[in-house]
Amino acid sequence: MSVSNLLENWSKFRHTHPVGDKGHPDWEAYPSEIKWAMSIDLDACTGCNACSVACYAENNLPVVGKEKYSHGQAMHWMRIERYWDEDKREVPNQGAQFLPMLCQQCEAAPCETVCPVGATNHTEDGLNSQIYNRCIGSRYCSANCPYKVRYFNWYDYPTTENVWPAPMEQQLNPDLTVRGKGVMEKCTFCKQRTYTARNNAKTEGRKIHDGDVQTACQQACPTNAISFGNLFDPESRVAKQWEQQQVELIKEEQEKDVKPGNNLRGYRIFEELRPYPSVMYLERVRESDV
Amino acid sequence: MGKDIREDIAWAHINQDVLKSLENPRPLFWVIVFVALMMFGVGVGCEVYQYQMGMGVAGLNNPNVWGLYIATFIFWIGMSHSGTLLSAILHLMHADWRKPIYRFAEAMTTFSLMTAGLFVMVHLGRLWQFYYAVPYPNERWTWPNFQSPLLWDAMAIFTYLSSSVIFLYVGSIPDFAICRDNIHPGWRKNLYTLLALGWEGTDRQWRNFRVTYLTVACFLIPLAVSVHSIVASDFAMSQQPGWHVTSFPPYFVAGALYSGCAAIITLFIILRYVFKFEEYMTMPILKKTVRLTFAIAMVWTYLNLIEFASVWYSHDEVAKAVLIDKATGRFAPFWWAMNFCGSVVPFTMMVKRWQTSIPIMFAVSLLLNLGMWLERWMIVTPTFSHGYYPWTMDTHYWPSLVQWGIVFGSFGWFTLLFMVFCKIVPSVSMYEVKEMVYHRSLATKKAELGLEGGH
Amino acid sequence: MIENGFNRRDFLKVLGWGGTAVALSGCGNTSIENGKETVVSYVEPTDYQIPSIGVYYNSTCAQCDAGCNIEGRVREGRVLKLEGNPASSINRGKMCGLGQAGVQAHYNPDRVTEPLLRAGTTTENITWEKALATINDKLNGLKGEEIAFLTGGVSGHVKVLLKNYLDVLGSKNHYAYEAVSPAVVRASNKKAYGVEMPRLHLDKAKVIVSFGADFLGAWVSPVHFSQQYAQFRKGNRPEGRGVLVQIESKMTLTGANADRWIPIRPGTEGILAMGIINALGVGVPADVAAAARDYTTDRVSKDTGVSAEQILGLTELLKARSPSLVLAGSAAEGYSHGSQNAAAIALLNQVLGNVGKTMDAPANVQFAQLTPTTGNSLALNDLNDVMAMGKLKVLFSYGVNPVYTAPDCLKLKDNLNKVPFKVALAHYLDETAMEADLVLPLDSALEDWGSSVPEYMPEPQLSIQQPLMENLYPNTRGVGDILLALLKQRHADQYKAYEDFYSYLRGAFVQNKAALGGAGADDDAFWNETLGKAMVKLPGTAGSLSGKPTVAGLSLPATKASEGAYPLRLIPSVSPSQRDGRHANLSWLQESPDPLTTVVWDSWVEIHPKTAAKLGIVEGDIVEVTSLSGSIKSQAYLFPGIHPDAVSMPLGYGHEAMGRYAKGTGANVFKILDPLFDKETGELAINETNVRISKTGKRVVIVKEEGPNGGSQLGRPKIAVKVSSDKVDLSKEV
Amino acid sequence: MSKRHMLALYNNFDEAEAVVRELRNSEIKGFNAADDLVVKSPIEHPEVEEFLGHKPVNVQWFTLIGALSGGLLAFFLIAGSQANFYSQMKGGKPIVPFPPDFVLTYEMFILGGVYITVLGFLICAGLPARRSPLYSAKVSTDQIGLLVRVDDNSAATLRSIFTKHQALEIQEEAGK
Repeated sequence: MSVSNLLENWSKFRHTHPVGDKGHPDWEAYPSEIKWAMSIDLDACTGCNACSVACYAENNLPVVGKEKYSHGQAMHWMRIERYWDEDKREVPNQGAQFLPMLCQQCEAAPCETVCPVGATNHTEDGLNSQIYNRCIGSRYCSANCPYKVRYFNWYDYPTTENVWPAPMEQQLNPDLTVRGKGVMEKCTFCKQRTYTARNNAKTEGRKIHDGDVQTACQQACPTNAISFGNLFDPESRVAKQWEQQQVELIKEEQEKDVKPGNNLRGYRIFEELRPYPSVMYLERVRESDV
Repeated sequence: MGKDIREDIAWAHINQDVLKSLENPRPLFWVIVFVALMMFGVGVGCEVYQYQMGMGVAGLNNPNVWGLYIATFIFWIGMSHSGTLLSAILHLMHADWRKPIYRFAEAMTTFSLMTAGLFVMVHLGRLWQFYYAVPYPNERWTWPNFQSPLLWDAMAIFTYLSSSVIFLYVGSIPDFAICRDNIHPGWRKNLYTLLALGWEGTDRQWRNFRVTYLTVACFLIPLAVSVHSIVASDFAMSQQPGWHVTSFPPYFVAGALYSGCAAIITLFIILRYVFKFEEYMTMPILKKTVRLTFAIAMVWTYLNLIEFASVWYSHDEVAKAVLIDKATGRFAPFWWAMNFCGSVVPFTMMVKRWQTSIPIMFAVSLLLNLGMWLERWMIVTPTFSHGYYPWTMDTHYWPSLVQWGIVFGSFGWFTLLFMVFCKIVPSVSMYEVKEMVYHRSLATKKAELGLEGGH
Repeated sequence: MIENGFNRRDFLKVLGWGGTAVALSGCGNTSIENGKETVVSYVEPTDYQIPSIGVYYNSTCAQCDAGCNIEGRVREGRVLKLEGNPASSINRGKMCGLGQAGVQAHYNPDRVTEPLLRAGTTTENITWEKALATINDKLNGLKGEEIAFLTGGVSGHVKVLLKNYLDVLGSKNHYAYEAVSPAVVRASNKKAYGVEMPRLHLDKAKVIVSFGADFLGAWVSPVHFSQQYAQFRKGNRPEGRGVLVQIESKMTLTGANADRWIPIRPGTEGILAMGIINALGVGVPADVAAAARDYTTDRVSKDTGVSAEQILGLTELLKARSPSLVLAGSAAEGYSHGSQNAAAIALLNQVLGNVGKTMDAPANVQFAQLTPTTGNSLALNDLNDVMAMGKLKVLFSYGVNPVYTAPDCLKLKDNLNKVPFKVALAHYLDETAMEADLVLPLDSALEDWGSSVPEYMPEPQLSIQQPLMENLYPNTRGVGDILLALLKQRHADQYKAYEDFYSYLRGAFVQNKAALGGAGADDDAFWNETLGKAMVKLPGTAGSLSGKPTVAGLSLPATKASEGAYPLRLIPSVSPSQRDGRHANLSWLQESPDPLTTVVWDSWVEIHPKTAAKLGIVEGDIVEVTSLSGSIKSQAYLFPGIHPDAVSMPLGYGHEAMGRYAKGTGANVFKILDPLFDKETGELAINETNVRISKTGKRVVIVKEEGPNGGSQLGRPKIAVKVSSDKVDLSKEV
Repeated sequence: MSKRHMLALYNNFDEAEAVVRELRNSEIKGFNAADDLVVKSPIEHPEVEEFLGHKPVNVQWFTLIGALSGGLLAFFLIAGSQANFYSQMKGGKPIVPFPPDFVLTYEMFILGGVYITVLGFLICAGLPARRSPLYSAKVSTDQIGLLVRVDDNSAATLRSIFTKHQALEIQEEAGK
């Protein structure tokens, strides 16, 4: 404890996040010029699972095996959901719908407030962080996550048979940890990559450019369905997409959705619950003329 | 129909009767202790296994991150409330019939809180780091997250537990003095001497005692209400369908009082039988307790219906779906059983003849408790199995034997604590029974005088 | 605690100090003091081995025949992750799940690490000297026709060495076998367009009509096609958002992404193609029109089960939106009249005038000896016949697993045992290696040198595969090295200049540096630059597509009535991750849910809910799938995306060997395929087998990603949202 | 003048009351009913206070102080630690949020109140205490004890008063 620290932080009594996606009013004074965000084009997504496997490779995700999978204990941070049309059509003649679901890095995250030990917090670059060392495994965050994208280490996977049998452990990415039993984990927007990119930019004395950092899923995606970048950077693809789709970060209902007849397809899942998710989806398009 | 406590009972006789319960355990006592130890052993075994292997062995999974542990935790917390009800609220209301039974009810409060505390621990994925949740200045320069209802919970339970222990202890000091004065020399006498703190029943001691007891009782009432409201906040503060209900706090509090009263009836009957307390735990007291329980049952039923109604008439389709799922889905038998046990079974308490029927009330109280346990389970699990997100719903989930084992073990732990308590602390408050008898005889005398005087 | 599982100290051992701080920050016990191994710091780090900094090396993916160019992230001498090479014209920096799992093939715990010699029932580890000497002994005195090489598709310098070795042995027996290959389409393309693999321009088409070509999943070069597909779907390209129509009996990943998925009675794809030609009316050459005249919409509708309305609608669409692209894929070709189906579909494509617009010819590549020898399933039949006659004395196998992929009816295993000496060049002890007398352990694709020319490439290129790290095991060798060693046994003088395959490869590149774009460059500089890119452009001349629409030889059989005893058609499906089963031991792929059924770690039987209702089958029932040739059991999955007359099972499961993740996982569909072949090419007609389904009475809970709602969103708004194209303006999208 | 302690036991409150009233009204040298008389009883009996005259109870002040300091401590501890630990930023929430802090303040208010009240009780009631030499176990059973401290000279007077009211037993002990 220090008094100066206390007074300084007390003066930041009001939240610094979330802020409008148009940038903070006093941009210069704002501690972070970064708000990581994503957009996923469901029309381009083919459901091929490349992103999910890339995530396993990048983030040291354990392969739990059939039995644990059957108990619902899979650890895929990025899961591909496959939905069918629900209008009782006899054959699914418009194909299936795929939805890559990952942590939505909410700006007003339901998980953050409930953690008893503060193991999940908001970072200055707008991520929903998870401090593995701090986690005591109460699983309240997961209980309160409407998307159920938090994954708990039900077992000690590093010592579990056939998860990383030698020499498979050599594949593990040393840029991030291997989580032990009893901690919660989830998508980090490839924290290790964004962190490196920020450091590099800082070293070079410049701002982050669009394309400096790619998440593993984005990098793998064969159809470029995923774009990722800094929402505060008006030049970034992600910011342009959000702008074009008139999706604003700090809104539980977008203005365009109130007006009938908009011809835009950007939306966020469970926006109405007011978590301000950082992932925008673009609706899957189906040809009307067939 | 049994008789009420005789007003002319000799005070010395009270001492004798109650002190008898502290000594010379009957074989039945040892049988119960042994069974309780075995049960507790099962629980400990399961916990050790779970600690070693990870929470996965409990059968928990991604949507169902909380299981029986949290449900049973709420159950035990709830059970604790009746002790406060009897000793604090009825104390303030000068309901003297509480006096012979409040001591064990308070003990029940304390022990069920201790049991509930265990479940918090059992539930943690990293039990060995539980102290991260304790707010104390430390070398890590970190604090727990004060915004988390779980932390409020921990704080509330700590406050409640320590206050209850203090309340129980302070209230027992005069009785410890009685024990000290009557028990044969030996370690027990030394123990009671220590516990009695040199109590001699002087006017100064009594004077301060009265004020203290009253003050702590006053604190305990809002505390008890806040504890279960906070437990309700664990759910109501979250966003999950079926939990995000405004009426949850009163609903939880009513449920808590309800299950506690039912547990009091159960223990009342058991203690009455085991320690032959027929003279003190009389039928009129049972009758009053039963009536109180019935009233609370109706409050609970009302709040239960309110909960359904507010979900049903809200525009929250998901919450509605969860409710429908409760009534028709995989957990429907349990949900209906809960409603049956919680709202239908108590109607047996309306029959006057049954109000004092030991076997019937024993069965009913057990059913009520079962219903209350099911209620907690039905609050926790269906919401997880049927949350907001359709993709991750899980209707195959069933708690593993490890979970059941620990829940089972908790009853052993509770019984064990209670058995030890019965042999150390007089389970009937002797001095207050004396007070009760005294005041009643005074009242009778006054009434007689009044009658004689004639107006 | 489980012994010998993951050992943190092992993890640290290769790290050096640089990585420890990062690696130790995890949870649990982190003591490194209790080990006795030495942690060596990088006082003088090797070039490009900077502690804690990842370095990228380019190479080529060997997970499938698409040959994507990759870059491997290497840290502290370990390859950690594979990523696409952005400079590649094939995959442009992208990568599929199968390719990503290449690291798991490399670090696989079940790799063969020592040469193994089988004598009777015993197996012993031997040295390489002894292994090579044994081969030499066995080959001595044999005639060329007594020796055979069984491989998958090969290209590049391994192909050259292989050919040289066979030449030396005087053998012409190179059997290039692929259990799952577009061989029929190749043949029909050759006929229709003059080339086996025309270049496709999905991104230029306004409409794609695909008859079972799973170009997004497992067909030819899925990552490349996915990139094109992404362009094709862009609303802001001049052609507007493209429309994909997929016609097949079992929904593939591509079908799941179609605007219209049209289930068709199995085997009638050609009839539908002819029906569309007939319905087109105008612009169809007279002879074609005459041949198509019989295929009236009503008849076609009756035969194919596709409604007349749909046929006409599709015809209108094709008329209105040009250019289009019509593709024939494995679903259409896997019949005994598969070639006819493919021909009819190619005819439709030609009639629509797409040739030259959305389809053109590949360049003619200069170095023909490097171009791929593509595999097919006919090769195995031929080999099987030869083996059955007992003519073979020595058989080498490399990159294939015929004991697993051959249908039981071929009795391949029995015939294989008639070969006295079988050498398997293997990564795993798979089913074939288990039968071999000598097993030679191969380097993983990330340890080995090699070069390859992909069968399908937008621009002619020669890709280089280079080691991304040192050998994990000292006694594995690259296939090139083995061939070189074998050649040296015979012609030591000719190959003495090449110490190993690396020097051979380098020599080969440097010698031709002028042709490979390095004219005048210093040898080392050229070689280093080439290695840096891991690919070079091959000189080639523009090719052209020949042939005009012709109906010569086209005869589509009438549809067969379903047979009583075996009423259902079995369609083995090629899943994007399992393919023909060669990657079954990669746990990421086993745990990666099938995109459509979301099943993991097992195979399944897809049954249309209607059919299932008729048979009284519910999800999770263990059913027995019986064909004339055998039966297997698996769990039933009720799947709306399949024709009611068909059932489908994924290939690649049901290994009896190969490693911990593969063994015993699911059932092997190859086993029960009937010996039915395409009439023209002799390829195994993979979709031709008829089966019956019977319940076994057992029921399991299917292990799958999909929840109990079966992919329903329960009417929740805004989860996975679909919008009709007239409700949305795509032209302004970023 | 040396003092001595005397303990008289009575069967019921009425008799004890009569003795106390007589003692308070009588003028006995070296004996002040307000200071030298202690009533020991097996139960808490409000009338004892009436016939003993008013004696103040101060526990409530402890309660007040305890509760207030508990609440204040809680609020400032929580708010202070939150403000000091900036990294606990919660999206959409202030760094120091009042509603949750209120809940904890409330709990600590009660905790402080209860703890300090009990502390006050021990202090005010003089517990833990050595037992006085004149104590009869019968007090904790059913008899009322009157413990007096009196000059040796007046002991006889007192004894006679005790006996007059049918004391069951009288114990004496030489004073200090």
